Amino acid sequence: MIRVQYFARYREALGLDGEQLNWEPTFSRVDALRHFLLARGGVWELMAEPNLMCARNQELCSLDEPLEDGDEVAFFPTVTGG
Amino acid sequence: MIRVQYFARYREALGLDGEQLNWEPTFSRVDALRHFLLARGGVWELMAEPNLMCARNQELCSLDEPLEDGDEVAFFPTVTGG
Amino acid sequence: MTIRVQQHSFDPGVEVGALHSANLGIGAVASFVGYVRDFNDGLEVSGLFLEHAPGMTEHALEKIASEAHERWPLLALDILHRVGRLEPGDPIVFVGAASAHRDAAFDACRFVMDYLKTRAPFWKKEDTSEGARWVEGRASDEAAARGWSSSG
Amino acid sequence: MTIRVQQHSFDPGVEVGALHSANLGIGAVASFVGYVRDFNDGLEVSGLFLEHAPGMTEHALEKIASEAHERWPLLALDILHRVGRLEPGDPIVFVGAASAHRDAAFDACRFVMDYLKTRAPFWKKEDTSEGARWVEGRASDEAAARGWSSSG
Repeated sequence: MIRVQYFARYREALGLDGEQLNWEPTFSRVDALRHFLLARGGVWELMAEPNLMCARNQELCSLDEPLEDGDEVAFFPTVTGG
Repeated sequence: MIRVQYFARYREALGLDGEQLNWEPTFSRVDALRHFLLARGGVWELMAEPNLMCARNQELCSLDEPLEDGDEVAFFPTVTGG
Repeated sequence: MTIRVQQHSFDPGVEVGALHSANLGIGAVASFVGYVRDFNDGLEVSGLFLEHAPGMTEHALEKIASEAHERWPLLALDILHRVGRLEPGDPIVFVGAASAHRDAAFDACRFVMDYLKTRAPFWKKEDTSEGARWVEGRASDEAAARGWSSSG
Repeated sequence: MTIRVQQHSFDPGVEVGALHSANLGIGAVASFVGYVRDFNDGLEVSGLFLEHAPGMTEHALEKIASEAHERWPLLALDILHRVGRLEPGDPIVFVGAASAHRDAAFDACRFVMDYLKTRAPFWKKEDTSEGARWVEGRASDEAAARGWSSSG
């Protein structure tokens, strides 16, 4: 199982703050999961935004980050704190 | 007439916070005045300190600064504010 | 080090005083307060909503703070970030760094701010004269954060 | 801009608040507070006397403040320096710079501090465990101030 979260503009555009996906061995890296979501088409094309950021288990990571069953992943637009 | 002021460690070492000197045409620059004071010898040798700072008419200046009759000059050690 | 994510406001004077009270060896406290402006990117702003990612936020702030402590001889460090609804003029963020001397305090404070802007999960949605809009990250902020990796 | 040389203490929170109150376009206030430390150059310090050169001091501070305003788009700038007798833990100096964005605020605040340390007529005499001594200027401060001429 993979828990996925969406924040800010992504959350609003997708109309979804998160979901749970069954673990697939193809989800070997965060980028593979991103491509899976992107393939849904339509509004999910925001997963192709060049500025997309992601986190694994509550830590910022790159799209190359390896994934394991049970992980929590978040996708979000550029942060704008401070 | 030249009014000369001494601050901080110089004031204490010289036992003097200021003095008035009659104008001499040889006081053409601050450095000439400094040499005049240095020539007094003894405690006045602090006028040879490499870190000596000076001001003319209440503005920091270099030893090359030209002097005129009526000016106010100050000599002091490195500042340590802030 | 103190890290807080909160809805309610704060007093920069209380924060600076608390930082300094940690230690009589503190000679320098550099601090920063960020405020909601009434104007941004060409539009009037009447309010702001600050979203964050609970859990992840605290992680990110602790990591930023630990890195600052590793890089500089800090005697105290305070990061406070507000979330929720804010009005123009409201303080958003406080960062304060205390050290024996000013260089470490200044560097650490700016480092934390640059990282907060680019590595902490906060997002701003502005109410403007032309409706609500999400604020997009600035390339200059990203460049500022990257600058610390090369100069470290 | 506000420039004060005074004997009595101050509250950094009041200063930061006053800086920000100037303008709702202010998004950033960077500030610095310098304190008397209880230890300096290997000796315990029990107190400090801050001498200055009246008249010349105000001249020097105004010049520093004007230069900061010329270099950065500041919306407010506050320089406050205490003189007279101070105890360990007492605040000595406050510098605060306000701007729309943080870079100008940080740069201006640090610039003013670097110049205050090397170009303003203040001198510190410490009471230490081995008697009173005048604090000597640090070469690193001089280097910091010179750094701004080349990067300006």
